[in-house]
Amino acid sequence: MLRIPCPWCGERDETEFRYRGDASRERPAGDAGLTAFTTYVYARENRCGWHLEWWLHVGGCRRLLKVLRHTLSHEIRAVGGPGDSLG
Amino acid sequence: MSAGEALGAASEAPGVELAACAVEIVELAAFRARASELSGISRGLGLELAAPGRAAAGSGQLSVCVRPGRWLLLLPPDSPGAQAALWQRACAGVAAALDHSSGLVALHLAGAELREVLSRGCRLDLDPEVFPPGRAAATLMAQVGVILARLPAGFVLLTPASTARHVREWLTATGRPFGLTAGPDVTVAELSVAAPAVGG
Amino acid sequence: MSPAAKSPPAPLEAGRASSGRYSGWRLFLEGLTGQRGWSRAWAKAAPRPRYRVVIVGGGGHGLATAYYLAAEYGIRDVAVLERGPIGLGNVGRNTTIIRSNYFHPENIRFYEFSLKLWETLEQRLNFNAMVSQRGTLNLFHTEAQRDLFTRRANMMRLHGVDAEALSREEVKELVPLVDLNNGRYPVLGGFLQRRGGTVRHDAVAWGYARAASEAGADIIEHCEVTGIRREGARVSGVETTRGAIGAEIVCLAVAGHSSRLAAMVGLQLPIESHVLQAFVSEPLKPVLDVVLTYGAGHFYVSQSDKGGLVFGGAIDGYNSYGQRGTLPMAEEVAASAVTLLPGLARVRVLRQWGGVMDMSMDGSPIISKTPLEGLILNGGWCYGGFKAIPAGGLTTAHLIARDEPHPFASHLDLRRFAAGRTVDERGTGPFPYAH
Amino acid sequence: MRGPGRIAPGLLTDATRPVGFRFDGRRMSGVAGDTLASALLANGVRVVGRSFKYHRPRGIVTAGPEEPCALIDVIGPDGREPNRLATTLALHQDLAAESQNRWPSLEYDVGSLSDLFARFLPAGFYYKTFMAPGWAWERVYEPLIRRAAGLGKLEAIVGDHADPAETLHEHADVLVVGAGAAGLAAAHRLGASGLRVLLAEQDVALGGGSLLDGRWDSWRAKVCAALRAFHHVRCLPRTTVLGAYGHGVFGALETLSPEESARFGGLRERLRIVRARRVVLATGALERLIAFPGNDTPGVMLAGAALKFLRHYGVAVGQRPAFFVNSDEAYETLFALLEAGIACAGVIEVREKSLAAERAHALGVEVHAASLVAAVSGRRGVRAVRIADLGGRHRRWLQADCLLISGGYSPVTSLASQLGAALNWREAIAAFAPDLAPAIGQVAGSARGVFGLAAAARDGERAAGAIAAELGRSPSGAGLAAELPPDTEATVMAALWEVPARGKAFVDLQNDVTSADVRLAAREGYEHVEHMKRFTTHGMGTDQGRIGALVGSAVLAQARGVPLAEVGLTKARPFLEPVPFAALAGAEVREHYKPKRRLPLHEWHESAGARFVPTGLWLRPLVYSPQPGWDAVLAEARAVRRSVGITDVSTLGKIDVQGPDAARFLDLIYANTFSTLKVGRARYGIMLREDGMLFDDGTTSRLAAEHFVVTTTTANAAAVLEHMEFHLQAVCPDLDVLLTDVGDQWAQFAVAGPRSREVVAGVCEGVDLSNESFPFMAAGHAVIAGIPGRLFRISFSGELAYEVAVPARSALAAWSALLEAGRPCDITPYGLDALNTLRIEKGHVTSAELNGNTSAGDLGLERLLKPHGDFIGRALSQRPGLAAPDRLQLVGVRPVDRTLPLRNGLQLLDPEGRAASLGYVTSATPSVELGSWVGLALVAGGRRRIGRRLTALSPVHGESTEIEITSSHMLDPENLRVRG
Ligand SMILES: Cc1cc2nc3c(=O)[nH]c(=O)nc-3n(C[C@H](O)[C@H](O)[C@H](O)COP(=O)(O)OP(=O)(O)OC[C@H]3O[C@@H](n4cnc5c(N)ncnc54)[C@H](O)[C@@H]3O)c2cc1C
Ligand SMILES: NC(=O)c1ccc[n+]([C@@H]2O[C@H](COP(=O)([O-])OP(=O)(O)OC[C@H]3O[C@@H](n4cnc5c(N)ncnc54)[C@H](O)[C@@H]3O)[C@@H](O)[C@H]2O)c1
Ligand SMILES: Cc1cc2nc3c(=O)[nH]c(=O)nc-3n(C[C@H](O)[C@H](O)[C@H](O)COP(=O)(O)O)c2cc1C
Ligand SMILES: [Zn+2]
Repeated sequence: MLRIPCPWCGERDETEFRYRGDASRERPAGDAGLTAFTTYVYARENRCGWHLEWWLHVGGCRRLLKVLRHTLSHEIRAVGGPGDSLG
Repeated sequence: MSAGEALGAASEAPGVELAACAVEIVELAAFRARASELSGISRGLGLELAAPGRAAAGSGQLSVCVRPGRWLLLLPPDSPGAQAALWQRACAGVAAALDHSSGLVALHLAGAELREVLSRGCRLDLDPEVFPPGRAAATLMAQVGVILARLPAGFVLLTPASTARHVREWLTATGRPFGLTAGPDVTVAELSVAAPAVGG
Repeated sequence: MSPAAKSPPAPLEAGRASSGRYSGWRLFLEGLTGQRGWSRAWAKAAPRPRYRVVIVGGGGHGLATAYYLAAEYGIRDVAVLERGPIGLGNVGRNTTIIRSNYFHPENIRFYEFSLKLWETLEQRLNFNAMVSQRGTLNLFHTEAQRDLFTRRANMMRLHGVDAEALSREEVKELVPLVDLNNGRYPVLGGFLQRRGGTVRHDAVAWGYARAASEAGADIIEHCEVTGIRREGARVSGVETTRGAIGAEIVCLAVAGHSSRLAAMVGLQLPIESHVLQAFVSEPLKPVLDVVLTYGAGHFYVSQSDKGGLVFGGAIDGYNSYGQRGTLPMAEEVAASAVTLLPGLARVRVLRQWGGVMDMSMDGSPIISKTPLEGLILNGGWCYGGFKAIPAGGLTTAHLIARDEPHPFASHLDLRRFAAGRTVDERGTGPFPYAH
Repeated sequence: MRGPGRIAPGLLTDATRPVGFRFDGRRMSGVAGDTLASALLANGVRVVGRSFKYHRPRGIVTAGPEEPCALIDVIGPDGREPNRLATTLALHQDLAAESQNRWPSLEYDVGSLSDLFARFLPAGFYYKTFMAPGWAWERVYEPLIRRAAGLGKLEAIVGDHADPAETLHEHADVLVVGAGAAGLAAAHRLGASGLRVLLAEQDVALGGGSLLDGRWDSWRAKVCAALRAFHHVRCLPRTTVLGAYGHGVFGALETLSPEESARFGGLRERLRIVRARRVVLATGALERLIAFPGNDTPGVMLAGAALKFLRHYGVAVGQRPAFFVNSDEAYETLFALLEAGIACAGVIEVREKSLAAERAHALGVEVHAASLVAAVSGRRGVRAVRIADLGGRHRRWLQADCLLISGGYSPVTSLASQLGAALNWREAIAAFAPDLAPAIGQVAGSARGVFGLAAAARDGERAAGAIAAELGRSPSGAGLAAELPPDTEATVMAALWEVPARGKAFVDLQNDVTSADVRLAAREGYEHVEHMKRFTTHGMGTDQGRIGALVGSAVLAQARGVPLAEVGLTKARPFLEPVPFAALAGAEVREHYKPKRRLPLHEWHESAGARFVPTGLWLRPLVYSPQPGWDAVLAEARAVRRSVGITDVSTLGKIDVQGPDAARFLDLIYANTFSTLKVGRARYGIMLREDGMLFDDGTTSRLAAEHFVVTTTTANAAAVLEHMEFHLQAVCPDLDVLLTDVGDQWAQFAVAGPRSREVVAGVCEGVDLSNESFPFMAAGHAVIAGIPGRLFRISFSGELAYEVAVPARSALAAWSALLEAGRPCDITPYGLDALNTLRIEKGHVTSAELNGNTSAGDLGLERLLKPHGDFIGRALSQRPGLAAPDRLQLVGVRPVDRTLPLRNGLQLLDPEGRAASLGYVTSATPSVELGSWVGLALVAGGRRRIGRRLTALSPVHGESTEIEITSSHMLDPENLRVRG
């Protein structure tokens, strides 16, 4: 079970969060065209390793968190807000 | 016994006591970069806005902060919408003031075995050293969203109105082996009286 | 392509030991001599420098593809490369349900084709995989659910597939353990596919491996693919932990690891890897004679021939390559179990594990060519690819051998996403974590 | 006396409190503190069950949760509970236990015939036969196999009976697993460092191996007292850590004592979910099996178990035990039995010599050095054992009534390996020992291969010190290590896995896996340990092969000719002990499976006779009548069409959207435009998913320039809020917008019907409801029955209608006022079914049509897509596939024969054409206005087919109806009524 350290609420069980997927992708500009949006919506790097991802803390502060997690070991290396780059 | 426990337990009855708490609940949500202005306005109205993760009291009212930039105000009973309207006017352009007096139900919980009861549904660490009086948090309990604030005289629990009966029934059933009793209604003034000042 | 149309038996390669025919008679004879006469079920091949077709992944689909290539399409110059021992991926850890109850007519056709292949598989492979058509029963608890299932059942019947609507009473009769009222979401009825059921999962991998090996394919274990070679726009082979291997066609059948392999040629797939968990209870005398799914929560259960209740729930809901279980899922699944089948309350759960699944963006599989010529993808099986192993293997073999999609799998092309022709069974959209 | 019996008082038993129980119907008596196993042994019982495959008689092999054989059924008031472990089941008055897997009796079991045919039933035999004819599997072979397999029988009461259960959430700095010498010492030192410690011990008493050595009693008492004195340390006996789940999370199962159980209403166990910063794994080591012919004979038992039966319960497991051992540790049992006055038949010892053997010899015990046991005589109990030399050649028979064996000790590594620890081969103990990353915790004591009580205790202190240092604490006070009784000097053990002799030598006693099976697996190519496991079922029983796993691996290694270290062990998984469904499930089951969301007027609806239907978490009034059927529904719907009805729509999601950028934000979220909406007006909106498919719909009202209130469908309320929050925070974080869920704050009622205006006017003072001042799609603040609220002129029914919103606390006041005002028009409350009838007639969509696979175009809503500007889903809604002419489009359907019913889920076919389906009926209802059933359907190119006839088929119901395709706007297509 994941314990996600929310910057606002502290460490919480994964059950309080809603996963929102890969956070490394950025929504293209509205007029970027079909290919750009197809890639945005469907293509995934789906890394086995460090993965930047969105978690919405619905059971707590309702903030959207960016989390850097290892998809094999589940280690969480960094957590921040949407604007943070966690590299 | 820790300092927190001593403080908390001293005034607590044995077992667990559950009481209703009649309050008006107004949520202040600051617009972008207006939080400090909002604090000023609030202070002007006699209520200190709590720091994140805290509950703070002032002149018979409480403020609870479990979401950044947002405060729940627990205020004495009033006619429907009156408090929200008052705050709305005061904060116009700086924050939204939303009435949750109907949307949230407030309960007061106290007693020496309260932690035992809460640990059967609440995933937070409520050890008084970790979560002393003055702390507040939003979390899930018995599958339902709740806001918990610890005050010297027990906990205030806020939960959405549509599931309030579920939470109450859950507390009653879970508290039974611990001798849960129903206490007299509690007022926000009683709650806030001994609450720590800003920042807990 | 009829599955029964057998190509002539492949002559055994020199040095390739045959495990001989399996039969009750032989078992008896071997019993008289201490069961000493059995040899390896499949030959432990060492890699050759090149093959016409290299299949990456010794799971159900990889092994079945190799078998059908050799036995059905006469292509025997085939190697299956498996990074560990075969059959320990999802084929070796799934809850073994087979069925063909789908919404989309294309899917019904495809999975029904698979079910038909299951029905004759054991005789064909000469390996008892315990295909057990004990029936799959989906319960419903709301009228909306009933309507969806009615629609699905009717669609199945239009395609000649069996489906029946059961009343509450009929549900109770079939599964006395069910508490029809179960407190919160009473059972309103169920839909039964009698031809659905379970198959002994390990035996599927072993049976296909043995048959593929006898038919001439090389099953190469402990050989991890670490790179894909290309020459211009064409694939030309793979790099492995046991050296480079040339190939005209490289077929990826690595299930949950599809993205990792695709990344080797810079390809991003419409796939995310998520973990699905499964559980097994202590063995009991028979108590449950169908595969049962709960419609008011994520829970399904069947009883294995060994007596254990095999059950599971929803996917974890976040990208993961960790084949492990979690506590919240155990709690959730058990809560559903006790709610629907209160009689199980005192039964003990023995073991919990997970498998890494290739969740596609519309929940349907992908059997397709890729932008890199000669690179074929069999993947996107989500949590339902076990039942598809025979059809998946056969149609993938068809695509490789004939250079065109099998008619039953043409809707599974990779280009459907860009074209807006997704085959979304659940209507959840491109959010694999919500499937 | 021959055989087992009670000879002394035990550490855990109270001889003054007899406890009566039954085994296979026979009355017996034990004492308080007994387990069923100790009580059975005390009663001289040796055979307790039959084995899984060969139905061989089996006895008790261990004294703990690792037991493979002593599984029994317990018959209680609630039915039969299968597969209980006699070795952990606390004896209680009137316990009724029954042996299992035998018929007709334990003594004479027909199933044991399979033992005679064993040579034809090797591992995996079923893969090679039973293939033809195809149908025979389900009808003949499988039922036979199933009946033969399985262990216990489940005959629980099904119905209202539910087991109470609860889940507890725990937090600690350090979780210490196991309260042996290592665990106790670790907990003590951690406690002294001021850390919050949770000490979990599966046994009823703390102490582990130290309970078996009287010299340790005072040390243990002292440590336990010290632990009790620490406020930050909690000791949980009877609590097994079931699994390690990463991030410091562990699941633990506590079995309640009878007193605790009574206090908690019969609760039998509780699940504790522990979150800890570090863990100390002091789980000890388990004695293991030796594979030799007859090693499953009742009376063959692990030596350590015999010691435990003696010390804990005062039970001697035999009167003339023989020993078969390979380490000095196993002699502890011998010495203890001798001291208790039990004469020993002799020790068969693998090693040439050892210190322990010398001590035994000095005590007059015959030690057969460099020897093995090659056979056991006696089928229902050991009578003699055959001593052989190391090559397996016969030496002599030795009379004995039990054989206590020890193949050495293997550290319990499962939790460590679940935590990613590497397992290292340790030649000195011939076992694997784990290495845990310090960031996770420490392994201590014999769990790490540090054997001997004093050594383990010191290792526990070491582990605690390391953790304390890492968590920034320094231990205060002196350790307890100085006071430890010294360990006896021991000779190193000699690995022994299998005796080279003919006969069934079991490596898995529960699943009847023999060493020959393992070799067969290797021969057939199932040579990886995980393949061997699956082919033979080795280690797949309820005991998960805890005493035999390594032996199986060793046999496999030998068969393959590779070192054991290379073969390794199979993967360890939760649960360390089988855990009841009830305990995992916790309290949120059945009635409490999901919380109930209740409407503010729930009690009113109840008293008005509403039949409720669960929709998601909500309970909604379906119809105000107890009668099934359409009459009541249609009466309610008719009232709306003819006069006026009122319905509670408070379940709709309501999201308050405020801020300078609120309109811009809604323009991005919705496919249509909201920035152009005037204050005081509402607009129907649709939102798409980013893949271009419809996501949700609803009306949004502008209450002020920067203030909107959005309504969502009931089903999607939470999802839409999350969708908005996600996009606001991730995609357009620059927008100054506040989103607030106000769903529970507002009660909302639809007042619908031609006479709704009069009714609403009757409660809204001072509002002009004329079309001019409050036209269709007007919205605004209003005072309703004296309550400040909101009024919207929107309609889902297609009639002139209003939606009234008031704070939920005032719901009853407003609702009552509306009913009162409506009395002259006979206002009728209507439920979900009538609501559905009305919307179908009107062609409005709900989740049946917004099913995640429909586009705006499919539902005829393409005109709502704004032509310019970005919005979520715009780009991909333009994919070619979404414009294909054969897409399913929304239409209406009616039976050609107006008297015939329709049903949801009918498939629609071209009557002349091929059998392919053209679409299906999504929602159907008898119409109150149109004099027949009507329905909505999704049909390929449907709008082109309006006026055509199709065949509607429900093969599962054997129905076929001719229908005609109509527009989906079946009622009032010009939308005149809503504007009336
Ligand atoms: C818990 C669970 C329950 C399920 N239940 C069902 C069910 O009831 N019914 C159903 O139909 N489906 C079910 N599924 C899904 C089904 O198991 C899978 O969809 C299916 O098995 C996937 O196909 P496969 O057998 O080819 O995959 P796998 O068996 O996973 O085969 C992929 C192989 O590729 C290998 N590999 C990966 N990378 C490399 C590399 N670089 N080089 C070489 N080899 C590599 C892997 O080691 C693995 O052996 C379930 C899945 C899980 C996890
Ligand atoms: N008798 C022998 O010859 C021999 C050989 C090797 C080791 N040992 C024993 O090892 C001991 C060393 O002490 P130690 O503390 O390392 O081991 P220990 O066996 O004394 O203690 C381990 C404790 O952990 C408990 N435990 C194991 N798994 C658990 C789980 N999942 N959840 C909760 N509790 C769990 C056990 O019940 C046991 O009480 C000595 O007692 C020594 O006698 C004995
Ligand atoms: C259908 C099925 C039945 C199983 N039955 C058992 C069982 O009776 N006993 C057992 O220990 N494990 C059983 N397992 C689980 C396996 O032991 C194993 O955990 C699973 O295949 C995943 O492999 P892993 O745990 O080695 O990663 C079963 C698995 C499946 C898929
Ligand atoms: Zn948070």
